[in-house]
Amino acid sequence: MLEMKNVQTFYGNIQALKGISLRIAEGEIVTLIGANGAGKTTTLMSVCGIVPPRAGEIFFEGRPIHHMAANKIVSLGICQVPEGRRIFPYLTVLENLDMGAFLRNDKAEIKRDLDYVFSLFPILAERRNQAGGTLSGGEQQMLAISRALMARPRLLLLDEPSLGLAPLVVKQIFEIIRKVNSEQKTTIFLVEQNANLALKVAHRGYVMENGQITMTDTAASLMANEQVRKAYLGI
Amino acid sequence: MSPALEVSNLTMDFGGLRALDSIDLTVNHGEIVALIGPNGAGKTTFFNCITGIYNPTAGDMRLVSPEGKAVRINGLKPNQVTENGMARTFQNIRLFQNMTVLENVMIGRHCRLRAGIPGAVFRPPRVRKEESRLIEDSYRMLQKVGLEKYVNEFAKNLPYGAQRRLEIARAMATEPFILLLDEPAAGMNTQETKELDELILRIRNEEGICILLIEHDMKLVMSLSDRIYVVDYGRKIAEGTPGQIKNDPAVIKAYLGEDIDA
Amino acid sequence: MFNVKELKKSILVSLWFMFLTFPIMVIKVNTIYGKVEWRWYRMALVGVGSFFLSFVWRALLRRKEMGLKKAEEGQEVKVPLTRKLISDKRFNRPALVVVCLFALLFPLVFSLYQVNIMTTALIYVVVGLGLNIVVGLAGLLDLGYVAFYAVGAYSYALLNYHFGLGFWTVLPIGAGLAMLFGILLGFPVLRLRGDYLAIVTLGFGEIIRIILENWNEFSFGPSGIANIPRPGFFGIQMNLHQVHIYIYYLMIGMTVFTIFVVRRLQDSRIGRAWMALREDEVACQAMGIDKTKTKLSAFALGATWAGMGGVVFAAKTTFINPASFTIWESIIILCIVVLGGMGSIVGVICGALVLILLPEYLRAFSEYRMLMFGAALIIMMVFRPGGIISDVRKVYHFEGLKEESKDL
Amino acid sequence: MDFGYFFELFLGGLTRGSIYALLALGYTMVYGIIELINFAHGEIYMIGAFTALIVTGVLTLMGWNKIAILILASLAAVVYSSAYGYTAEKIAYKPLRNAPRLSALISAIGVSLFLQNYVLLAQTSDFLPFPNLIPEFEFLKPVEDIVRSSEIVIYATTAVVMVALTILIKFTRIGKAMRATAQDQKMARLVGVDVDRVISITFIIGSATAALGGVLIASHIGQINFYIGFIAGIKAFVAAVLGGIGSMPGAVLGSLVLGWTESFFTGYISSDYEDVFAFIFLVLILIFRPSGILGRKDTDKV
Amino acid sequence: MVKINFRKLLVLLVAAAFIAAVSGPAMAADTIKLGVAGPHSGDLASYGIPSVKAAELVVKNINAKGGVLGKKVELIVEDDVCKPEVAANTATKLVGAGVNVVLGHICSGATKAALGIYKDSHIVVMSPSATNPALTQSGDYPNFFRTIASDDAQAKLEVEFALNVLKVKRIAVLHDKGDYGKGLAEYAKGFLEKDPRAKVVLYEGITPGAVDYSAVVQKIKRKKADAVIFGGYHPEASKIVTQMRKKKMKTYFISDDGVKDDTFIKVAKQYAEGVYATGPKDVSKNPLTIKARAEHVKAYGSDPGAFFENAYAATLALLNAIEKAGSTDYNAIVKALRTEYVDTPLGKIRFDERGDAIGVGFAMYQVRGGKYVEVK
Repeated sequence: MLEMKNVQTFYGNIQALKGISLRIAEGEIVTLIGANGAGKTTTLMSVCGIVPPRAGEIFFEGRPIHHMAANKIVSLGICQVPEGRRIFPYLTVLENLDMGAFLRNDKAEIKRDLDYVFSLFPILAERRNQAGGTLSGGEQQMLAISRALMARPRLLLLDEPSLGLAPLVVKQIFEIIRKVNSEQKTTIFLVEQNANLALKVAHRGYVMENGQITMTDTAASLMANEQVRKAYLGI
Repeated sequence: MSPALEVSNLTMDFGGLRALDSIDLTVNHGEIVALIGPNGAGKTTFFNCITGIYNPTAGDMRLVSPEGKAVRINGLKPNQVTENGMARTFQNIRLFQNMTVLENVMIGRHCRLRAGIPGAVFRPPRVRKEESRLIEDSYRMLQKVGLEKYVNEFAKNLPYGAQRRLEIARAMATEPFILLLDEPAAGMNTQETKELDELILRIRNEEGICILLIEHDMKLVMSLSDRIYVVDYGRKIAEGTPGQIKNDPAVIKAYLGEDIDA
Repeated sequence: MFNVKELKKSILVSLWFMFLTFPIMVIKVNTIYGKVEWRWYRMALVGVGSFFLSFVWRALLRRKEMGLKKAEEGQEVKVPLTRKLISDKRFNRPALVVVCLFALLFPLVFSLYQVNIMTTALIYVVVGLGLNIVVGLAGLLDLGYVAFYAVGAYSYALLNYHFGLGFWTVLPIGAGLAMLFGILLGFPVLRLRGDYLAIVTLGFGEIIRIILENWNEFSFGPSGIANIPRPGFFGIQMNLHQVHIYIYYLMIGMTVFTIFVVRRLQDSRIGRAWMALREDEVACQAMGIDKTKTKLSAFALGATWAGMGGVVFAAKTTFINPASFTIWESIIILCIVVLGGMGSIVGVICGALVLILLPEYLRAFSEYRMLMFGAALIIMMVFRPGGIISDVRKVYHFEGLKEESKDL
Repeated sequence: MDFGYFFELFLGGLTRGSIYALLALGYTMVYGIIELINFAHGEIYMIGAFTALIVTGVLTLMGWNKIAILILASLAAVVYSSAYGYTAEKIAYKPLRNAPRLSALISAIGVSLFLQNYVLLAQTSDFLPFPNLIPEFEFLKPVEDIVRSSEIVIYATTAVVMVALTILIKFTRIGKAMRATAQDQKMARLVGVDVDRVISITFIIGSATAALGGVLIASHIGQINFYIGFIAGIKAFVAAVLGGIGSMPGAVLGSLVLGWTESFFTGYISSDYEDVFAFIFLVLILIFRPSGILGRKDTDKV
Repeated sequence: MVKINFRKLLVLLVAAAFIAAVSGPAMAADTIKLGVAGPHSGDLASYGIPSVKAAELVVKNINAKGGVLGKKVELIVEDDVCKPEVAANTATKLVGAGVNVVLGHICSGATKAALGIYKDSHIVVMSPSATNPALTQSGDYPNFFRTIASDDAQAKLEVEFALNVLKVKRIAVLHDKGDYGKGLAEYAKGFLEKDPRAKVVLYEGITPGAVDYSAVVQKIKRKKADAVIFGGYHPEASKIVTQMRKKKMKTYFISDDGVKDDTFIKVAKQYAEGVYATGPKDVSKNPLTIKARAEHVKAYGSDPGAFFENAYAATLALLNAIEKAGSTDYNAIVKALRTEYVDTPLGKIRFDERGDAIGVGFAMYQVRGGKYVEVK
């Protein structure tokens, strides 16, 4: 479904991605783990066209998307839940969700999806008229995921969904991720600091170091891998 | 054990909303105390109240230095709180990004220096000495947190984990006797978290600084803390040693969930 | 590069501009005589001009991007000459000598007019360096800076008129009064941030000007104060030329003094606090820095230089009226700081020289002068958004323990 | 108290305020979306007025009727002002999107100077009489010496423009995109908003509002020259900040407050210091409400 | 790709401008150099540009006839934006360029700032518009002349007209806070206060450029003023008059020669009817005026602007003085200006000891039938 071939991306003077190649098949949950600053977020930003790669190619369902504008990429069905949630603080919960469906015109379907996310996160339904900025961190993360789901993405990119959240909320969020993947058949590309959690939920994983992919395998084998256990699982 | 920070009956209202509801909390000298609770429970508000960013609606807050000098910090400005010996870090890193690592630490020392405008212009020997000592002291502080190799880098170019540690170093440069850490492990991976654990312990043991931290990483909290406070909806729901907290049903229900490793 | 795509783009641009400028450039209506003048040749000019300019513009944009790209790809980046001159001792020592020699010999070589405009530029260097403290270092956007300049100028004019005080006596008094005003303004605006601060300072500048305009008993109103004596030099009588040269050297001295003081301030505990305040106010306070005191000190010190500049201004022009202290003046001084490169002393000096001398040298283009000045502002900002000298700030460098550990 | 006098001052202030509001709305829109103090906004208004004048002049000579001229002149002003606003954004602000904010401000000052001198050179430095395009309404005859038809039209236009813009921002797709872009540009792009287009449209709408202002004000005052934009721009900026910059109702309220302040101060005290008073009033309001009357309190999240 | 080195281009441009600025004028051949200074950009440009055009027309005519003293006259035009500090630079620039005489400056403030420099360089300056009384009355500027009468004379005329002809009792004195307008208003107020026949009921400055003056107009109405004496220029005057008339106020409106401008009538249209304004004695019948105005329309396609006749006259007077003096020597020119009469659009004039033109006085005009008509 998504294929990155030797992607190189730069931030100012710094080369953040030094030739990333990876594939994600339809229906999978694939996780990308690695240390801070390894280039995980940059990888997602490159896919979304926010920080377009300088070299290399990215294909989505066979179509090259590495030269596309961000809004075009979204319209193809790639949606991101960025790090730090980035809720529109002065829009209400409902308006935030509405923004998620910005590129869609099918009113009835939008309504259905709205009901669906409210069923996933009942708390959002309760707060539907509250400004996004007044939600707590956990609720914001739920809203961010819901907003992305409102675009009815075929590929959902999740960046550090557990960051700064209480253990209980983290658990809830990961359950939802699994649920969305199985119920909606949404392919998920998950970037996560907490390798333990990520590998538990994912089918496959990539390990990233210093802007390069150093390892890839099924989630189970990665969990079993001695190196991974030492460096990322802290065991 | 004598108290370093005593907070009693702290209440904070925002408009009609009660963010903190009569919280009592004490941190003793030599202790590491954790404050945990769900997102939006009021932990950061609590920090903002005791550091002078917000003025609490009610309650009493006192700082007691190791020498026994007690100061009521209600209504003090943030910089005055810092001068009285309490320093903090921030949940989302707030370094001076366009300044070097060394300069960041030097600024932390600001309130312990005396040079004024005439001193700056005429630069008498006293000021010269102060400045050169400042640079050396700052460097030593960086050595303590293991950042000396970055000394001349710009803060924004540091790796994430190092930025977190620089924040701690900067806070330490204000010569506090109590240090507040707001989610110091957020965004760190397991390795970095382990190093942070060691650093915090070292700060307590070697510098004799007591620590109050907010953190979601339960492994870190449980291994570090002497005592833990749990808040939910602005109210204290539990208080005790890690062992007690881990098994407190109210805490499990509101915050931890069943499986703590997750 | 002259391929079809580019050509098409340029044609489109040219058509767009022909459309854009059509009514204002082409038609001139005289409603009294009922005449319409159609000046079609102008449209042709615009078309041809914009056609070629669009190539140049795109080439320049590409160049700018390429510069960025080069830097990103880690290639050997050609360090701009300016930065090399400043940062490298091998370059900056000889360069400094050359600049000093030039500055010293200038009035002996060039005409009175050149000396005169150079003196004006130097006044703006001093004033710009003052504003640099407020805007560049402390990050407080001040759009009413000219008020302090006016305070300085009127202090000299009025103290001289009423009490016959001389230039040298008033220089510190004017600076002090301006400082006082800086503190007075500082108090109410401490809580404001960003553009709210900008608008309040703008208002303050206007208030001072309007008071000067209206309060005749105090300031002689819009007709101003004439016959302000030029600075004396041990009572020696000088002719016009000599006195201008004398003021020129005086300004050189004052500029050097300003640079010296501002540099020392910048490298001090106070200077660091200013910069930290600019970076992050909340973190700054958490580090024990008193926001109020730090902001006030920036305002007060910034104002001081404006006051001194104002005293010299009054002495040089020998006549002042409120028309010299409009908001445009504040804007120009702000342009000097931003265009030169915020926070950089050399930048501000360059900015002042460029912005004050440019309109004078553009006199060769007579009526197109201000049009070109406006265009120059845009072009300079678009292609050098960081200013002429960007990113040059003295940084504390650690070079090891127990030795003289500061570097330029 | 002389109520009639008070009422007339009130109306005078309302006129002033409505005029400021037409400019402040565009100011605040542009500011809201890219945080740029668009110093050239006043010049866009001036361009609108000049275009209208030229169109009116040509059509009058061709013998068109007044209403047709009014409509066509307004249309031309709107089209051309929008075109200038759009072009200025593309040339002078877009390349500076990632640059320090002050650089964009200086660039805007450059645009302002350029446009002023462009009109000065291409047209004239003199004041030109602007025809009164607004017909005298019959029903206003009895109160003619209190309120004039051009004033009524100004009030009405301001109200309509404000309502229309509010609806646009609140309920339309582009409005939502604008609000999203204003709050978080990167995130807006991530949900599929074409940010560049949204910014362009904002400039176009803001400029069009200014153009409407240009036609009405010029028609009300009866004269224009190349410099009218500058002072009007500053006043509109003050009004927008007073109301809380970035907020539409704030811009209108701020403008009205400023208009009334000036009017009453002049009426009851002295116009010598009307601006002094207006600015002191501004400072006072900002001291007690640091983000303007209706501005959002931008709390720094710690 | 065409390789364009931006920096080099810029350096080149600046260098070119620099060279042009430094050496341009110095290379000029043997000519009589006439400097023209005034605001040619910025908000006051409309008061400075007509003078440049007047000078251009006169010089064109004179050069066509062989110039002055057998030499061509060369114009050196410099902008001073009406700012004192720029005017000082402008003056040194003109002095450096070797001008023989200067037409300008326009604003009194700028003129004062520049005069010292001309004085030390022994250059005669003649302003078409600087009306500040101190310029000639203080005796500080022996090199200064003007073809316009000073503010006090004008104010006196306005006040006397109001008292003797209109016989009004309550007068509102307004001004635009400017150098010129406020100076005039101050004098008017002074004269009125000395006279028991009338009372100043309102003395106030309005803010120039404002969009609406209804508050001030209300105030005039409330104070029951019989007449308004306004010091300032026509843009503000037309706004005030229009609003007064639309409020059906019949109050007399008396103003100065900043308002005695055809633009005022064009802008205020029917509301201008009946407005009084002082202006230079009626010269519209003067053949030279008619000729000058026709030349302007022919050359520039529009009516001349403010101070055009004054500038035209000043240029003629200056060049005539050089011709009569037989040289460009300062003392000779000054002497010629004081002794030799010259025919100008303002009539036959020469200058008195202080530098004011003799024979240039003011008359009162009234707008009647869309035209300014002298009131006898």
